[in-house]
Amino acid sequence: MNSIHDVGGMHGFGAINAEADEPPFHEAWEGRAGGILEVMTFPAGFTVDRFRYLRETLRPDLYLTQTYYEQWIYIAEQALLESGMTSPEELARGKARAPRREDAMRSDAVWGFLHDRAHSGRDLDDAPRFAIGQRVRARTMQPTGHTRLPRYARGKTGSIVSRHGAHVLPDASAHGKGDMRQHLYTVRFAAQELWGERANARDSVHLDLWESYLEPA
Amino acid sequence: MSQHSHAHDHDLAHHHDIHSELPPDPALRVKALESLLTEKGLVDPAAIDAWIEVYESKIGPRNGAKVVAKAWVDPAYKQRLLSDGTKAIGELDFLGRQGQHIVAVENTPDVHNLVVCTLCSCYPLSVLGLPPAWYKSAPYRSRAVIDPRGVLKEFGLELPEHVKIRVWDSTAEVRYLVLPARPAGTEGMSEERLAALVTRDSMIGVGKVSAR
Amino acid sequence: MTASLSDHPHHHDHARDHAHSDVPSDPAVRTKALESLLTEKGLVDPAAIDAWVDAYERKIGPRRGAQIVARAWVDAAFKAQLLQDATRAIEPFGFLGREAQHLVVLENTAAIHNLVVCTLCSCYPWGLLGLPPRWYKAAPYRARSVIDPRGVLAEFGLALGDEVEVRVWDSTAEIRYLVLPERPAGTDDLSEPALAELVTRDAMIGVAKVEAPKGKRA
Amino acid sequence: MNGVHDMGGMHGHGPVAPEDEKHEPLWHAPWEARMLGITRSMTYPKGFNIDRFRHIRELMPPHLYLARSYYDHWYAVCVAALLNGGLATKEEIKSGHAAAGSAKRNDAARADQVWTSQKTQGIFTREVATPPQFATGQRVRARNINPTGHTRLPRYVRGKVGVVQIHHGGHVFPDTNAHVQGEAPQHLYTVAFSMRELWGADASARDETCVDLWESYLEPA
Repeated sequence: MNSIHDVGGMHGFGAINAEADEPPFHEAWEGRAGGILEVMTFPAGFTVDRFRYLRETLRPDLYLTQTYYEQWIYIAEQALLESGMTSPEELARGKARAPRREDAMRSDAVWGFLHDRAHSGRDLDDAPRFAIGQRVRARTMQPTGHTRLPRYARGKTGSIVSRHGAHVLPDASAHGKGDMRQHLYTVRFAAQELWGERANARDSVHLDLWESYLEPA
Repeated sequence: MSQHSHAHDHDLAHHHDIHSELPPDPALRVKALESLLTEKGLVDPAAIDAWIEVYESKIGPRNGAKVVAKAWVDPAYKQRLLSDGTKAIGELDFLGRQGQHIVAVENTPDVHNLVVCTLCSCYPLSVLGLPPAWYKSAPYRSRAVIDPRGVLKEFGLELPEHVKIRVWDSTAEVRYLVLPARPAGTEGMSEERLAALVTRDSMIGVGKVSAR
Repeated sequence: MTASLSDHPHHHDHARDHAHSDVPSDPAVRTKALESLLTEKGLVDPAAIDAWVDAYERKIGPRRGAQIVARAWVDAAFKAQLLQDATRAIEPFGFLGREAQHLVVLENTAAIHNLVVCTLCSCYPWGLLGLPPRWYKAAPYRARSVIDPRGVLAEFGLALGDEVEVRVWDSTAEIRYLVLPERPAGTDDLSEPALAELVTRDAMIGVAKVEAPKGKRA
Repeated sequence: MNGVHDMGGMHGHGPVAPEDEKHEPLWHAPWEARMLGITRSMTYPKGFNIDRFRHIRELMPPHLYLARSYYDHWYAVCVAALLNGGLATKEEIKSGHAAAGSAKRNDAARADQVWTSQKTQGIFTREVATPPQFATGQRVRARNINPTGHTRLPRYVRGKVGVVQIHHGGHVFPDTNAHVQGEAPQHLYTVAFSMRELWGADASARDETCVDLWESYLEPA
């Protein structure tokens, strides 16, 4: 989805304004929001990819103005509404109607959850299509759903610098397609390939890209 | 192609720090701006009124409709229009600000033209008047070049597969006027009656002209 | 799996702003309403939220990453393993887990400077550095670090010579990157814990270098 | 400048939802009409031009660019132009009144000049000494450039190959004019890009997008 979240290479956002000694949460509600989105019970089949996709559907001006954790609250609301786990009325009033569940994550399970080793790597029999050092091009494609191929790299040529085995494909996993998996590569693009000859001749940008994002150059 | 970034950053600063100190309601801000400019002699309210008058009663889509109707009834004019839009539109004295360099693009059974300005709101004002709000909005500007058929569907216009869509992104000062297809069943009509059929939307490319 | 979850890619890309109108605008109120609703429905346990907040306020933070950097500085064998397979090398530390499953360590040298970003959202090695700072998640950094890394570093007060190669790493998948900064000169006599003290979060993202202790600086 | 204004090819901005032509008012509020009149007739700083107007608009804070309505953009540009050019101060903009004792000019555009301005302004064709580098029918590539200043080369065509359709002769060059560095006219071409070239194999095989591009934006393909 070519939405406002894909900001790589844009100008006009002004200074970075890094804050020294910044606390993890600037206000108490931010911690609560973070905690909710981490330990709440999500709809069946909900994935981190769906989480990221829902954030991308935020109205563009809100995406640029709302704080990070406020957007997490939007994501939780969307996840609950679209799955029917919560009705708009319940959300608006903050009062529950449906029966109460008893399977929420307990506090004593949180530390284990934060160190659990379940991850996106998957087994895949077919051999990787590309080899280390091979020249590849990021495909020119414009999915309207979730993708992790930023616009600034599409159509650009780079070289494979490492392979990570197979991983869940976000473009499918964000849309209920479960566990489709593909080989994942890190691809190095020269800065001049991405931004033209005025870019520094030495510099490069590396992206982690799934096999279906790539074609032989 | 050098550009001084300092001038560029300088402008940036002026935008940033003023907006947070002004009322959100544009009506209040514009009223204050007009009174300030008037007091400083930087604007003459009568000139503001005159410009509003230009677009309310002197310049509008009827200009473009007359060009289209003339092209429908006068093949020689149509040829001149398609080969040099500026000169042909100049014959009717419809050139003007934001309409000094015009290219007319003809809709045919095989080609449908659609005009947009993805970067801002460029539009042939001298022949169509002020652009509609949707033409200047992000949804239209963003999707017209990547999903023209989807955009046309929102205007109730579905084109057969075999028709080629040509989108014109007005990135310079060249302005584009779509010459829509003349609807069947209008053979006997006068140029004036034909002009009355021509809609503004059909001259942008988001609609067709119907005989009724 | 309800239908809406499987709305395949060519869904219409209508921006979802309908939900904005009927929820409170102040984020603190909105968060409180959501927490109370989820608690009533048994979808969240407030005590679990407390535990999560506590974990990231007091236990999981950049000191973890600093330990790994200091170990790599003093133990060449560990450093070699770290650069070859960071995930396996870091396993014994007990830091792996949430947002730290597939790790790659990027060594800064006199010739190569690494910089980590996530242009698409906010991917960051939580397990090693805790939660990302605001600027890391905001548009200015995300937009410019891939197109003007040297300009970004200058804003952090770091000027690199033209002979240095800058490598930017855009975290577009679940691979999480940690920069191994250069060990500052004049720290040969420091213990591993003392070295770890010098290592800043910013240096492990790549927007700063590690400074020698005040007394030792040339 | 790769700003939020350069939105060709984006998703996520919602439906077009056009107002019916027969019912859409010329202005949706009286202040919109006044703002148009102000923008057309106010006195700008020396050297100001339409390219600079567009660039200052691009420099609006991105969230304001996306959230505010069209004529409210014009308000932001006029205010920035007045402040940049030293024609007004922030306090004056906020109060809506000239500072006590400040001079009043008498050279504002008059109502009787409006129609002449409408008929004669906005001509951008210029003589260019060098012959055109490209010919209609020639394959060209839009260069991969990312200037931080004003440009009319949208990001979605950079690096793409198209065919020259029309040569318009010399036109004022916005990338310099917007920064008050002269008109530096260049040959202007309309280049047609197939949708497949722009968006990939899933795009229509038949449709195309034509973009007006200055000579320095192009290189032979």
